[in-house]
Amino acid sequence: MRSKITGLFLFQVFLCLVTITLVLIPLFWTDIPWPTIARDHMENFGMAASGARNMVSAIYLGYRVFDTLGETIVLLVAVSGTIGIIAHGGDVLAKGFGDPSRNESLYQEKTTLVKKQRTALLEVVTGKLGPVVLVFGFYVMLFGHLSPGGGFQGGVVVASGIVFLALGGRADGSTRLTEAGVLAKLESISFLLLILASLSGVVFGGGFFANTLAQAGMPEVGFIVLLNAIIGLKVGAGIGFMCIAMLGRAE
Amino acid sequence: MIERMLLALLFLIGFWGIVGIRNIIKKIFGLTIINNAVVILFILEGSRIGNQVPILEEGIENIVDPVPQALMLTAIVIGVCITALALALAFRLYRHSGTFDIDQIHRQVHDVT
Amino acid sequence: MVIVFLVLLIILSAYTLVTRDLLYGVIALSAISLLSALLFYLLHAPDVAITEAAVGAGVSTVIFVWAIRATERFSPQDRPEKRNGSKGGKQ
Amino acid sequence: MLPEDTVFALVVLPLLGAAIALSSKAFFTGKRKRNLEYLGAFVGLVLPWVVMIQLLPLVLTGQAIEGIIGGWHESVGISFRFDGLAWLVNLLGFTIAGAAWLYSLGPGPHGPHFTAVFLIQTSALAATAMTADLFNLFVCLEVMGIASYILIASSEKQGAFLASFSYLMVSATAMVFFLLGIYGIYRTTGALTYTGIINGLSGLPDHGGVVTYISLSLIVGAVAIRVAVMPLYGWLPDSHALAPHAVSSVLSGVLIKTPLFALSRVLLLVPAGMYAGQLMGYAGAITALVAVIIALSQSDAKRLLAYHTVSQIGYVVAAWGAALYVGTHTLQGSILMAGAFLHALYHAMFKGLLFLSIGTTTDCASQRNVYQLRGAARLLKQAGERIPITTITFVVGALAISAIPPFNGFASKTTLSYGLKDSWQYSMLYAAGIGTMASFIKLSRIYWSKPEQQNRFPVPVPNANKIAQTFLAILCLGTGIFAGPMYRFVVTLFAFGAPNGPAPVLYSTQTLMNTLILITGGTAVFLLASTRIGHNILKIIRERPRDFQGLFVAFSLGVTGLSGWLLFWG
Repeated sequence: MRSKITGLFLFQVFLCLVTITLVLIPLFWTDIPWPTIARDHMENFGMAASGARNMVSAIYLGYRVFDTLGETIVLLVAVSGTIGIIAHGGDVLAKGFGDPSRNESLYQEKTTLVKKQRTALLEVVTGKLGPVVLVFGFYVMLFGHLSPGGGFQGGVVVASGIVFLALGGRADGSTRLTEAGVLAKLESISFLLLILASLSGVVFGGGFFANTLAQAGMPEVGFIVLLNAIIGLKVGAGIGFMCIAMLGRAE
Repeated sequence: MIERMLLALLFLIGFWGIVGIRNIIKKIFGLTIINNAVVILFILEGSRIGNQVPILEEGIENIVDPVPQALMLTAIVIGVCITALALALAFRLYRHSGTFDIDQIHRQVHDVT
Repeated sequence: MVIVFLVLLIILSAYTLVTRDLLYGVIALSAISLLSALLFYLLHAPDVAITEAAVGAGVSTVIFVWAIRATERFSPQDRPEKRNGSKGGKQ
Repeated sequence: MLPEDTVFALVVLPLLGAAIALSSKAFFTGKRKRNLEYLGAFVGLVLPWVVMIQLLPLVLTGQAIEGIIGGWHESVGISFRFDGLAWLVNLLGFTIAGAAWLYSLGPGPHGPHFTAVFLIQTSALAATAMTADLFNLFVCLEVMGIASYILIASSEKQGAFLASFSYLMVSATAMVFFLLGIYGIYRTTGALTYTGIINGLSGLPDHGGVVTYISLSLIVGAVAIRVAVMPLYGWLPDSHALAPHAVSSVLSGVLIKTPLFALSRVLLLVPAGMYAGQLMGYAGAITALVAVIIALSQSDAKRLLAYHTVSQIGYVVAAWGAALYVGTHTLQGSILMAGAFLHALYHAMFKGLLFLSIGTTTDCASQRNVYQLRGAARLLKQAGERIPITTITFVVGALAISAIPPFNGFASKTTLSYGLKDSWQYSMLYAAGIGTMASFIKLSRIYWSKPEQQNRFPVPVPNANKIAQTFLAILCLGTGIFAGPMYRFVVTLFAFGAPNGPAPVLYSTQTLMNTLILITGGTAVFLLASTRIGHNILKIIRERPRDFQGLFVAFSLGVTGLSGWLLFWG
């Protein structure tokens, strides 16, 4: 039943690689100097326009925040789709998220895993490390406009903190934060908040994704901090949920 | 120049992983590698025009181009999302067919239909 | 300096694709992510470096390890006789 | 409210609906949950119509709303452009998405989660239609893609997982190539917005040379995967055939056309765009004929329809590419572009209708094989359908796709052939028309004669199915009868500044003669295909080898061929 490597297969691979090499070489070879238009603009006006010191943050959450919205949606869809697809049986999309019976089983499986593989060391280390990681995650999330980091990166750190809590907490006395239902609620609410934040500019006459807080007289950077916080919550909840679901299903 | 050629080689290795290996998990490895190669290409070339981190402080000028960095943040995240979904699909395919070999999976599916 | 990194990356990715043990492949893949994060840091892109380290070496490694534990660790093309579905983790 | 905000309402309202649907799942159960989910669908699929109507007077005067999202500086910000083209693509998207969602209330998939993913996909369609930024186009395509992978996989069949996986792999790889294309364009021009790119290119000697051509062909290649034009179509039949029926109709109707019209924004501006359009047009004409031959050979009813989608998108791409080549400012170009859009719109209607009707029928008979299922009309009657709505709607769809007057397919195909007359593409499309006729005679046989066995457990056809099908059938007939006004409407909206020439004549002796030839030719081909030899030939075509690697071979060859073509002509 084992499929052999046939001549046709090798020919196909060869054809692909040769043609793609033909296309890639001129593209990678080119020595055209890298354009400086955008860099010069950001260097001269970026900080005044956005209020953020970190220019990457200024672009990510200011100039090109619409892309970031799309990225967040990709993450949302991917997390829910992954959980839906790996959940056995039934309708992929109907079951999965927030459904009480489903969550129950995910949670049950998680606790069995924790019981089986827990060692005293794991319990102590992850349990004590969890809150620290969470705090660090919030720091990364909220100071993205000043230093490297931001909502997304902070969110991932928060997610790992949640996973630590789930691994380290006692099976019966775990925190509410590690329950799948809570995470699903958190994620959907922060998604709703993100959409509303993007719409807030419309209400105040500034336009889609306009900086509302600046119009209300607060510092311009406030909007970036706000978006960072919302995105961080959403990402943390989503990835944390996905990791917990996967850890629970591994054995 | 040498850096870019090495990146092209990295890209081709990843592409070979997608096309030339039948194990679907390794195909996903290949996808991750080509995505990574493109991200490195953007960052590497974008850093040619400056020598400072794009975080403005007093007296900082000649920063690197922040635009490719912001774009690549998005690209990295999207890449991971796609990877996660692909792995979930690979998991289901394995559960149905008991193999990671794309040709065998193909054959099984077409025998059924 | 960059060239050394790139050569390492190339070696690691070739290893990822040819190794028989998928778990080793995943570990090499997360090493690739960490190396690229380091490279991004050297190239004045700390934001991308943090993201790559958190997402590439963290989240995607977790997902890969999950997928391999839930299915089959060894690449089947090297073990022709193994053809029963009983290796598939949870029954 | 600024006019820009009304435009973005088209993107944000479906997203808001998706957020509401997701929250409904997380917070409520039972009846409350369902009501909130329906509220989300209402917000996402009905409210946009209010916005569309509000925007209509503006786009009818040929104006476009342009700007930068959030009012940032143009060198970094994302620009958008909402014009007649975007309005029309939105019309296409929201019509079919609404009907398909309604249909999904019947046979499924159900649940807030499905609604949320579905609405996100719709929103991505709206965003793709109006973006004027290369990287934003990338993000929109990814959102659209990831939603469709999940929707395809949601039918829980092994084949669907494989189809979704193949689609994911080939399209994700193509999107990495798209990123490489962005690298090339950004490096040469320093801009991501279309206007910035054009300005940058015009300042360069030789318009950027090899790098631009290669970048452009990588971008076009990645989009062509989504459009499923000939060498790159391999992922489509399985995924469209195995997805849930409501999803199939949206995938076939809307999802593969939106990227095409989004791409035309780039290609109309870039100097080398006309040659890229020319090659894609040629590929489209070949697609139309080859795919219809493969379709004729299929035994699975939904796969037959999926191959017809490839064939019909070939018509659209052929006209679209020819329009790009001659330039949309000429009379022929504007007729061709309008024809391409009209065919895309009408195809969305009748193919959506066909997928839904065939889905209802095959579910009722629990048999999808065209050679074995017989007497479906009677089976449907046994399942409690007093008025044979499903049969009638199928017939309407079949007549429309075979270009029989007065249905809408006749109008759009006549416009296309008027624009393409005296070229070799015309004969390809003509032959494809005969093949279409033959294969729908073949497909309609499932409704004829007596069923071989009684339907033991007749499942009643849900009302949602009937409503959705009737709605689309009325649209098919209505747009066919009012073909003249529709044509003028579309031409006005495109507003290419074209010389206001005469509209193509729909009902003349020549077009009616053509229809007659089509019917006779189709019947003849059908009879030939029913003979023993024909049957064997079709079997060979049906069981031709197909594999995963083929998708990538096609992509590499296609991209390389396109770059070579551009280098040769540019």
